Amino acid sequence: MTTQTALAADQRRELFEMMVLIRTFEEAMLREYHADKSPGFDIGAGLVPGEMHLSAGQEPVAVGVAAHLTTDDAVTATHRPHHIAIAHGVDMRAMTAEIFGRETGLGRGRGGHMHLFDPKTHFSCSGIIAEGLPPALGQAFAFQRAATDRVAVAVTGEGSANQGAFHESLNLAALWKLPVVFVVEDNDWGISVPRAASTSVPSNADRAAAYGIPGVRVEDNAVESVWQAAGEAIGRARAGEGPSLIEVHTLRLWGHFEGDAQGYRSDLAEVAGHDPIPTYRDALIADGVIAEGDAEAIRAAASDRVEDAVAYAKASPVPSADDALKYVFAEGARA
Amino acid sequence: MTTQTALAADQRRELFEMMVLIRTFEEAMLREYHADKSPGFDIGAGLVPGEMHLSAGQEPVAVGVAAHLTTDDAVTATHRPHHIAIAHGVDMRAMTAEIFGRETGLGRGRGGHMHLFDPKTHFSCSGIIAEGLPPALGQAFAFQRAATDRVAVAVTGEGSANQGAFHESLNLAALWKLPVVFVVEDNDWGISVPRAASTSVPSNADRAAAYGIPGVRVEDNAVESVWQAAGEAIGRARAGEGPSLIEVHTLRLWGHFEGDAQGYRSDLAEVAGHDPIPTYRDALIADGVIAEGDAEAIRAAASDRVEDAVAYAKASPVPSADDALKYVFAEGARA
Amino acid sequence: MTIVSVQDTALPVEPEPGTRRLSTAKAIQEALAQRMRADEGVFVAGEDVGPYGGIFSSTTGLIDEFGPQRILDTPISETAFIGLGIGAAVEGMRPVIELMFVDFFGVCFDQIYNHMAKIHYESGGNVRVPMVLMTATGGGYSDGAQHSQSLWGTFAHLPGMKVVVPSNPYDAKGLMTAAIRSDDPVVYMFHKGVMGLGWMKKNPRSIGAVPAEEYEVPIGKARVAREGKDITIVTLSLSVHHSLDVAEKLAGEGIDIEVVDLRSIVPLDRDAILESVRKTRKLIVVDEDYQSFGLTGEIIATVAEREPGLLTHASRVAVPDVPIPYARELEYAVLPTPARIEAAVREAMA
Amino acid sequence: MTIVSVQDTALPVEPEPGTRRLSTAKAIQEALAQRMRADEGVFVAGEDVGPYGGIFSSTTGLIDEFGPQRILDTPISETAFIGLGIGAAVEGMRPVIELMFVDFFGVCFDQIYNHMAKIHYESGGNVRVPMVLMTATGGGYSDGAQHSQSLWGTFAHLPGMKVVVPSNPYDAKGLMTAAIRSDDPVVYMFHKGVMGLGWMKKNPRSIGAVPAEEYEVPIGKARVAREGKDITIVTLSLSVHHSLDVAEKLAGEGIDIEVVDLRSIVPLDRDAILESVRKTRKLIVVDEDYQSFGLTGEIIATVAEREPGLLTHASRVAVPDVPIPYARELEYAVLPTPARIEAAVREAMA
Ligand SMILES: Cc1ncc(C[n+]2csc(CCOP(=O)(O)OP(=O)(O)O)c2C)c(N)n1
Ligand SMILES: Cc1ncc(C[n+]2csc(CCOP(=O)(O)OP(=O)(O)O)c2C)c(N)n1
Ligand SMILES: [Mg+2]
Ligand SMILES: [Mg+2]
Repeated sequence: MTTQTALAADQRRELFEMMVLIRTFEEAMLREYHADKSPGFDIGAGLVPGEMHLSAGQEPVAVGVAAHLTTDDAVTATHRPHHIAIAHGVDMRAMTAEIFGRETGLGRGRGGHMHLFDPKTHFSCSGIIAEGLPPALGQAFAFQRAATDRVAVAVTGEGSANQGAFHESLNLAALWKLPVVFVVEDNDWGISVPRAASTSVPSNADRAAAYGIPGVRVEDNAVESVWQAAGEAIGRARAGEGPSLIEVHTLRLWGHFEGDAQGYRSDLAEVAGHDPIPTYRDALIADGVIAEGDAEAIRAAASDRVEDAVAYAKASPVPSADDALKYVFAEGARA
Repeated sequence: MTTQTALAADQRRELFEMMVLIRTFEEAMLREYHADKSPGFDIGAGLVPGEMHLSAGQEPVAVGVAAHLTTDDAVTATHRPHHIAIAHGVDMRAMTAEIFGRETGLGRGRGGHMHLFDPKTHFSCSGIIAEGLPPALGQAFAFQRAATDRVAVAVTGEGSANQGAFHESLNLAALWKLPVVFVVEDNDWGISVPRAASTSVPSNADRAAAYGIPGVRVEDNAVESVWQAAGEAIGRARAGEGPSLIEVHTLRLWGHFEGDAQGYRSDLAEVAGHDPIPTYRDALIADGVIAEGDAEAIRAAASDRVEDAVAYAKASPVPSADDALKYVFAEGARA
Repeated sequence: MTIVSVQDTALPVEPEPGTRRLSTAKAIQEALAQRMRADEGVFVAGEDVGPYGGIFSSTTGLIDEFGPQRILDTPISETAFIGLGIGAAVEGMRPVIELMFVDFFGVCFDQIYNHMAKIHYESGGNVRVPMVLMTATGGGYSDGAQHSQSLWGTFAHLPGMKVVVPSNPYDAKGLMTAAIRSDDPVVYMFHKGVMGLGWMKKNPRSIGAVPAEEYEVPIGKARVAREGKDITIVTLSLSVHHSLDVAEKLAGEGIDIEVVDLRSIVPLDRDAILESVRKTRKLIVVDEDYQSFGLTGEIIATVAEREPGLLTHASRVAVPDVPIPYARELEYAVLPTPARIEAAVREAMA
Repeated sequence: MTIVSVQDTALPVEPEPGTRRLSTAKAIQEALAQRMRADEGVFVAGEDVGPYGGIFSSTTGLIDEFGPQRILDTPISETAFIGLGIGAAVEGMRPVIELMFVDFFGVCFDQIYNHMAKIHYESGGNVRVPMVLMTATGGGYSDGAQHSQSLWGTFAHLPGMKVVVPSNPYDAKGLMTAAIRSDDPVVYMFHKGVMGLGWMKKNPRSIGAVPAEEYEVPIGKARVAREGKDITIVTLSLSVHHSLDVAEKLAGEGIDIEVVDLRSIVPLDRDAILESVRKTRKLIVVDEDYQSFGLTGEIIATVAEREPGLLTHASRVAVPDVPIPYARELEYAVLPTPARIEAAVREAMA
């Protein structure tokens, strides 16, 4: 594969490490989320209440794209944001604390898992599908006006690509040659609705033609393929050549959100067999990039980092009810 | 031209007559609108107050499309609706009375020129750009569910094709194979913004590919070319083959709305020379379809109809202020 | 199919205790199913209303009986599919369109407030839009600022749509039946916390007696959920239950609270509010929507303008103009909890 | 560039008569130009803000000085370009985004109310969104139900955005300067009828004295536009002028009307309202927005809840929950015209 030759061994190892870190994080969230909601699952109960959209299976997208970014670049993610946030370098402690609703969290507990805002890495996400795209245009606009080569990456799901904001954003970005890369995570499902029931074309990459921008589809959910495609698109954006669209055919390994029984899901039996992490591990071992034992060490290191973040979150203070009205406005108060 | 052979002489004459009727109507509206707003143009003054978007130059679109429709088919038009309404067979008296804000109008004077609703011909329009498309889907859906071959036509301007509703509507129509034909009137301008500053591709027909539906662009603003393209698209829709997109490169002969000085308009000098009506008249004369004198007779007949409608409107009662709250709801009253 | 048609002027008789009990979600499903059986023109469209059965179970099982031609999963294109409802309604169908969370109205509100709500008026009454827009509201389970809002004040402020907000299974079924049969667009807002879902904390009253036959609860009529003489609480949706709970509790202390469940906010049953306040002269409005420029102000102002000297006390328990916070401690500080309601009552009675 | 910085607590001193007079539109243009000169981060984007100069002349001439890189004509994609403003603001720029008519908010409200307004809170104060969303409101020239609305109640109801509504050139300039300099998102709503446009009927006060230098009018402070002792009219925007006209007229009959111009509705200057009503004990709220569930109710309720016995009269002159009709006779029947205001005053004084 050409992608394999383009990447040095240490780069490949880093990609793998990051994928493992993300998966380890999501597994910890899975555990923590369900730890105190039974008997009788109650979505509002426990240390991590509310909806929880985990990203297991979609690590190749986050990791393959973010490998080309620095924290000076902006990223807007979706309701399913953890993998992207981690890959982009959002502080794991502050992020975990936010998911636990703590005062030390990214949003001091006001935001929650769908509302992670990190000005340090120019990262944000939104619970309204496709509505993270327009703000990315503005970040790209600011970068362009400042004559930098910084870029913005806007992520969306394949189901969300049928929202009006997608169309408007791609058109405006193309027209103003904004340094944005649009990344569509096609995990085949929008909650319970399969892609074929939401999207009139087989590939969103075909929709790039509607804006005169490059569009590619990565079919294999392999981090190196994503890396390759993202490298080209981000390179174009940095060079002032305008936006691109990348769709990755990825995999939703778990439910849409936690508690989703997935009774609607025809492909459930095959899902586990397509997990991209063992596949990549095996390839790296076969290529001699890592040894058998390395994978476990990588996993252990990831676990240490994740558990540190979880412990930090749990030890952090909960926000005071007295402060509930703080931060509506930056200045002045409500009358 | 193949289009010429496809049409019989009397059909061609009818197309011409309809174009003349529309132009005559718009000229009358122009006259009436400005008749009592001077000295010192006041948009709210006179018998026809408010915004006024006239369609002179765009007759080929309306006429070429509507020639394939019956009043059982639905049409949703835009803020610039007169040409489409007339071509589709909306009663001219009731329409004119609405424009004059009279109790005999289509909407009893409640709607006005951007809000013409005619259940008899399943015609409607909206002042919010591109937002007429979604309701057309629903009309098409109802026709489809009733197992008829009725179709819905949804019209929009080229500027408006960059609105989210455009994308969502085309995708949904394609997905559900709804009998809709989307018609984009590309008159080069969205108010003062030229197409190149609003649209990232040269032709909206290219955007059909984003939905897997046929897309054609008619470049010459000729009624017979539109007729040809619309015939195919409407035929497909009637046959259950789903939606199509047609863009017509047409011409805005006058301002965006009345009162628009068009200072921004680079192409102003050439505009009058591209008027499609004299061109078509000359072609029909050259082909022996009409004689020199016929054109004047056609114009005179049109004028009679239009002036009858204007007289009817002016003679109609204005709504009573006491009835201002009537028609908010079909049943019950406000509390 | 016989329909118990309740006249506009008479409140429906509540069923005897001991009759069949359903959750609010099941009551809604039943209303939909019965209307769909009775009227071929009724269909349901929205995100995940098919095999999934609606994220908050408003459509569970319907696809099994009615199939994918009448229970339609849509793309995530709210503007398109709400507009589709409008067009279908204009052509005489009776669409029920689900907007999954009311919080998503911002992506599609033009279809709702400028089209669904205005076409009838703009057409001088010539075009009717008999559709139901059903949507989930409310918080209390840490779903954050974009998934926990009530927002009914925003819908009610804009003319041309009726707005109903049931608090219990009986009203939920009857209002849904009335909404579908109405010739006007009706926004049907169900609070997730009254649906009786297995996976969310719920008030016991979210499961209750529901007649098996079709019946209507009239749109625009409030209900006195509890009679009392000392103070009036005007409220709606989940807050009805919190208010009743507080009323039960304080009854022991000799504070006799009247609780008025609005059920509809457009039309608003202003007479029912006045009637109650004439008795008590003290008014608390409890509302899970944002406090300012919304429902709470409207209710108090209605009394103040109709009978200026009447009120000896007016106050509100609502979300104090802040986005709904994620952390439980913060969220419960801004929601109209029983504790806040109780405190407001004590203050009023002090 | 010196800025006359007005303290939050002090009302700005109005300029001497005889000074330079501008239309409200020119006052806005001047505020924009001065801020753009002072701050490289300020830019304007919207439909037809470039060579056309804004449909209601909010940006006339700016492109000549600042060029198309800072005065940007956009596609008709409100969601995209308002979102662009948000993202640019997050990165430290100071965007002024024009939504041509407020009536179009339905196609882009998610960006406005769920993003622009909530990001600061959701981020726990870590991300600021210092942008201005400027938009035209109001009717009175037969533009129909989708182009004549005021809708400020809807924006004010939803937390996280400040909402300012100037009635005259002086306030228009000072509030625009304050809005751009604010670290919070500000919705700046100008009524077409106060812009002083050559092609629309206007109140004479839409042209007035405006200082040449930059200055701020504080956001959140109402202004007593006319002192009076018999009755308080609380109002805003174009209705301020109608109210003043009625006040002048009725002064001859010995009815002394106090007119309070809110200028901002978020934050709302509740103290100023109370102060006036304490004097008069009679309150009329005049508002061009829809009547129910909006501004008028909020104002009356504020008084009723703070001082329940105070009001001897409360009423409202607003659009009576009906889409704005096209025909002049109908539109003027539902707008808060001087005739309706006068009738309300006479009724209150009867
Ligand atoms: C405007 C809007 N509509 C609906 C939703 C509810 N919703 C949340 S996630 C989701 C599915 C998104 O599917 P996709 O874009 O494929 O992303 P995935 O969940 O598969 O990652 C839906 C419908 C929403 N959040 N916002
Ligand atoms: C959502 C929305 N945004 C903006 C407008 C204001 N507006 C009315 S017509 C128009 C230009 C439309 O251009 P185009 O679609 O090309 O149609 P044309 O006027 O050329 O026929 C604009 C911006 C509107 N009515 N609705
Ligand atoms: Mg998906
Ligand atoms: Mg155009």
